[in-house]
Amino acid sequence: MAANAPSHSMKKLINNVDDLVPESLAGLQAAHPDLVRIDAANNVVIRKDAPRQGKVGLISGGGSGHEPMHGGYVGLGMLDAACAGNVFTSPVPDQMEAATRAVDGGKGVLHIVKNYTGDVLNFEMAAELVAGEIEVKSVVTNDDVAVQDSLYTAGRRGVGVTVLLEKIVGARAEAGASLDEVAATAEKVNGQGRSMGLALTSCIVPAAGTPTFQIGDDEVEVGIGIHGEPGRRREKLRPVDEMAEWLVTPIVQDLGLKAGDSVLAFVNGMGGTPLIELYTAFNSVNKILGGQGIKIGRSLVGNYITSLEMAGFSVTLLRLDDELTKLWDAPVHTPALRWGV
Amino acid sequence: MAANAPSHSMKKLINNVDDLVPESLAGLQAAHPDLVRIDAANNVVIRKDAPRQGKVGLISGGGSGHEPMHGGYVGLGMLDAACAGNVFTSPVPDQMEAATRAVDGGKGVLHIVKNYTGDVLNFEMAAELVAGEIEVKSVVTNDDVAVQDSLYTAGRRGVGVTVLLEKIVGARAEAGASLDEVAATAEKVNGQGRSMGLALTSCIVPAAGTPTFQIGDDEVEVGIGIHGEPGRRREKLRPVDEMAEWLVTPIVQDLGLKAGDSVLAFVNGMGGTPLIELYTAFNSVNKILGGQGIKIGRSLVGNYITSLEMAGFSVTLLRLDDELTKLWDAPVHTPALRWGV
Amino acid sequence: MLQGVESWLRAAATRVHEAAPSLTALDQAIGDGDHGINLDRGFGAIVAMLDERPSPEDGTRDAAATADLLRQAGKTLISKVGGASGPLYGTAFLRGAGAVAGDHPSAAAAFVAALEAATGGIAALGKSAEGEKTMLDALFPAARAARASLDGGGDLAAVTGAARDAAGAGAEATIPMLATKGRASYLGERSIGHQDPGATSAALLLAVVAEVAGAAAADASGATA
Amino acid sequence: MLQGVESWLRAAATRVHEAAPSLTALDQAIGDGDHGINLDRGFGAIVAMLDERPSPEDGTRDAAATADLLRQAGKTLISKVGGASGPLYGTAFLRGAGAVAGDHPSAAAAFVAALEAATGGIAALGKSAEGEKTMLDALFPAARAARASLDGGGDLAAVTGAARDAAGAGAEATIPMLATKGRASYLGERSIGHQDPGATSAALLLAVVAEVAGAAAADASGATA
Ligand SMILES: Nc1ncnc2c1ncn2[C@@H]1O[C@H](COP(=O)(O)OP(=O)(O)O)[C@@H](O)[C@H]1O
Ligand SMILES: Nc1ncnc2c1ncn2[C@@H]1O[C@H](COP(=O)(O)OP(=O)(O)O)[C@@H](O)[C@H]1O
Ligand SMILES: [Mg+2]
Ligand SMILES: [Mg+2]
Ligand SMILES: [Mg+2]
Ligand SMILES: [Mg+2]
Repeated sequence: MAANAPSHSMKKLINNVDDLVPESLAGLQAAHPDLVRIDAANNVVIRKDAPRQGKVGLISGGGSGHEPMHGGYVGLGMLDAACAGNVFTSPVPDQMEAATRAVDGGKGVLHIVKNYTGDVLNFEMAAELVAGEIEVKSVVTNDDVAVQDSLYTAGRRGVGVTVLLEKIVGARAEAGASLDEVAATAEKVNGQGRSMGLALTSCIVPAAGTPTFQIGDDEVEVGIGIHGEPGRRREKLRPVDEMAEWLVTPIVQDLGLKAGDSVLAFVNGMGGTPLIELYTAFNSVNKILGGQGIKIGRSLVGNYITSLEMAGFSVTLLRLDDELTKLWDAPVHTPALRWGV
Repeated sequence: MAANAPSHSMKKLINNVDDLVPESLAGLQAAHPDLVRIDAANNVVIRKDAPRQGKVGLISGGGSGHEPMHGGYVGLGMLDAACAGNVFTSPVPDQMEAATRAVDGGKGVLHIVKNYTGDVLNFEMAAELVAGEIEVKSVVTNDDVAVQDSLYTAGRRGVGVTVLLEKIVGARAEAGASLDEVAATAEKVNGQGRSMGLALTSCIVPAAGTPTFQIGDDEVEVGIGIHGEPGRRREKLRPVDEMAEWLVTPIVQDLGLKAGDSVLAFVNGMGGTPLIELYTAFNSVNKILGGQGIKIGRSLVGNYITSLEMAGFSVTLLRLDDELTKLWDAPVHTPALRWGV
Repeated sequence: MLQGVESWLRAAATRVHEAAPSLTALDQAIGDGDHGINLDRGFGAIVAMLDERPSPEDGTRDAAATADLLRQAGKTLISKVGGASGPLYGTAFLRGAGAVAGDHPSAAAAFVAALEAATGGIAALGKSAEGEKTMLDALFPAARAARASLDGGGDLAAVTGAARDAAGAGAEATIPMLATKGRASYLGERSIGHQDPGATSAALLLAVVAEVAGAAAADASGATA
Repeated sequence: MLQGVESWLRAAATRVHEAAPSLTALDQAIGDGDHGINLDRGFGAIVAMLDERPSPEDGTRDAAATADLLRQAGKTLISKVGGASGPLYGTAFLRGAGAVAGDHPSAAAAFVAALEAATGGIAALGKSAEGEKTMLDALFPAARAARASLDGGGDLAAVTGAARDAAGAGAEATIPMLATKGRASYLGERSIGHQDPGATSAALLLAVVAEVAGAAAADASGATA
């Protein structure tokens, strides 16, 4: 082992592995008692003032390890509840059932689901558990261009667009739209946004205790998801300008973006990459899009949908129009995103 | 080398090492064109609408690698300009001179300086460069309880309190206070806040290319600063509840906090530690303070003053009163902190 | 059958716990590194459920009691496992419960019916088929082999043994497969060369069935000897 | 003197560049790992300044021209280095410039005066003294040794040689010291056992002075031989 090779065993700010998720949620509540409460029996983060009568309830959820997603997005103008599964493991139907019941204000509930078999199945089962009692619709995000879309496979993963969708659809729900309208906006956002990511390092699932994959000092995994998994292919580490091209080009192609189009550009860190690098990556993305005449109408830079302490980044582009821009700009007040209030 | 030992050589999202700081600043500007502009000749981030006539100018600065500090704190209700040095190297007087001139609105300029020899000397020289032209006062933050204070040494380091001070003093300046008043509030915040931090890993200064220190898989450095340096002592990794005690206890003692006191509790990540862990650490801090009857009146959790990609966390406690609480709650709109607007 | 199923669940919990690290390691290679953890949590919860569960009321039919136990085990998996395997295995148990509730000429026949129903349930819920590099690649061959053994007059030990062998071979056969379902599908060509964790756990569960059934048979033959 | 100082600055730039990794490594141990990088940037900028700088006007006194060059070098360090060493070394050069501008009986005397002024300037700006594990622990002994050599009739080669030797010994003597100034002070007892990077770079700069002065002396003796 090289003299200064850092640790590869697990080094985390935790007590017992089994307590990580509930303790982290307790910390979220302690830090934001004005915004959220926790249903500790179900590991559900609930908007403080839920249920709000006359407002469509929005819930999401997924495995933990993606913080601030989803618990950090509960609050005014975004989610009404978020279900936290174990690390990288979809929550169970009981959790989504509890969340759905907690947020229903009589106008129905939208389930925002990322396209992973586990998430889809567990949300579906939850919807069955409240069928006939609460009207539920679902939107399944599947924005990851690294994976080819196909009817015959598990399809594309839901990644960065999920964050943007929760914000935008949250604004629509806050404004009093019906469940059908909210669901339609959700489908629109999912249809207009695409993402792709790469990893510089792996990460350690606490209960596993070892890195999910091994990677050389000069290698990157391109086309990763958000579960610490390896990507579609392995490449040599290159200057960030070039690596940003690897991510931006397939997205631009998939969305068919042209000169004059306006996008929300979202450069997301995978959890262990500091802002100095993320802004450098944003600079690369800005240069690439600028070179093609694509306008950055709105932007978001930071660690918003993560894979524990993985180093790396993803790029999400969302085609903007007036409606989406207005909904993006609308007030939001959650632990992780806040403006206009 | 163990089969799955991760890389220890440099793996960052950068182009050329020498371009990192300017490119990262360019990214900041591209992402926040409504908030900041960059003086690229001097690597200074300037509030878009500076200078504001009749408002005391606030500038800060320091080595890069602490993002979002300081460039991410430029904007309404916080800094008017931030000088970015090379990584972990204080900026030079020319930069602070340029910043001071750029933000002076006729009411004088406050220099917010962290207590490191380099920062103090370079800011002093800058103040001399504008002496007679612009009235300058300085506040030097020195809140790190890991270091014993003494007239005969370099003294305590300026760490987490700097972030809180920039926010609070920014609100005071925004409200039209005089330079003396703004400086007095700055001294008050520095006097009422203390911090301490620990590291799980080292970090790699880009121009050096290797980790600043070596550390075992089961070891932590306690009493670190924010420059990737080793701390006062090395300990074995322990549950976060216990490690939080190591940090909170000296702060509580140094501030003389008692049951009934109210504090702003700030749990800060060193750059590579994800939010799931930071909220878990906040939960520990909350339990410790709660056990002593100390009330958390306000809180902040996230990566706000960092050491590149270092894993670890620091705790800052600021004794609150009505004045500071009101200033903390006042509107702020910067790339990294935003509320009330 | 009730006793046999309870013994199986308890033995499976022990074996899943032992195998959890290796199942997780398989999932690290082509998934997200939690399959062993997930199943261990689920079967741990099943044991807790077994420990607390009142014995069936006197006079309950064995088939009904067995179905009820399997149903509770399935619900436990659904409530505790999460991920893809929670609903899939949970549904398998619920379907298995439905199948054993009916009239069967023998325990072996009930087992085959349950295995077939479970396998079909997973395929329906997962919208998946054989050859996609999932647990189904252990289960479909196992169900076919069990049916063939039963048709050939096999007793419970023979039938479960056939299922075990076919499931083991099926799990191994996933190695060269290209995944089209589950997380491994995201890897494209890179999924080739790794054994599917779900197929591996399915084979393990069937190995424990055979073990328990074999032990019961040995006991029985010992008793009659 | 002008020629000698320019040669020194160029040679120092080369040697600082070569030594940068080891200076940085020393700073990694008890500082923040940038000292070599900082000085390399600063001396690189000095060379660029030298390359662009017009020759002094005809008739400029050598002392005045030398002082001007040192002043520009000091300003360059202040504008380019940052950190603690930028203002400290920059101020040292400015003070040295002030000292050489005066009347001196010899180049050796001018050197000693400049070294003393530089050392005092650092101490004043840094609010530091000998024994605090800083560059002053190379510079103060060097200034004393140079003065003693000069008082004993030493020429430039002897005086700079004495400074070099004392600075080298002084830098080594920082190893067992407890730091009370600079970043190393934050480490408390853990600063003990490491050589101070600033003392090391100061010793290096003085070694280059001696080298250049020695070479000049050899040239001169070669020329008169
Ligand atoms: N659509 C599907 N049909 C059948 N089995 C599936 C399907 N998707 C995934 N699986 C099985 O689930 C296993 C993964 O389970 P697990 O790791 O617990 O869940 P997750 O993938 O959500 O982390 C895979 O190895 C595969 O055998
Ligand atoms: N107060 C001081 N007086 C004299 N020298 C000092 C003082 N503080 C620091 N130094 C010197 O500066 C050196 C560090 O320089 P450098 O690494 O470039 O700056 P920084 O510490 O800001 O990163 C130390 O090794 C020490 O010799
Ligand atoms: Mg999973
Ligand atoms: Mg430095
Ligand atoms: Mg898995
Ligand atoms: Mg240094």
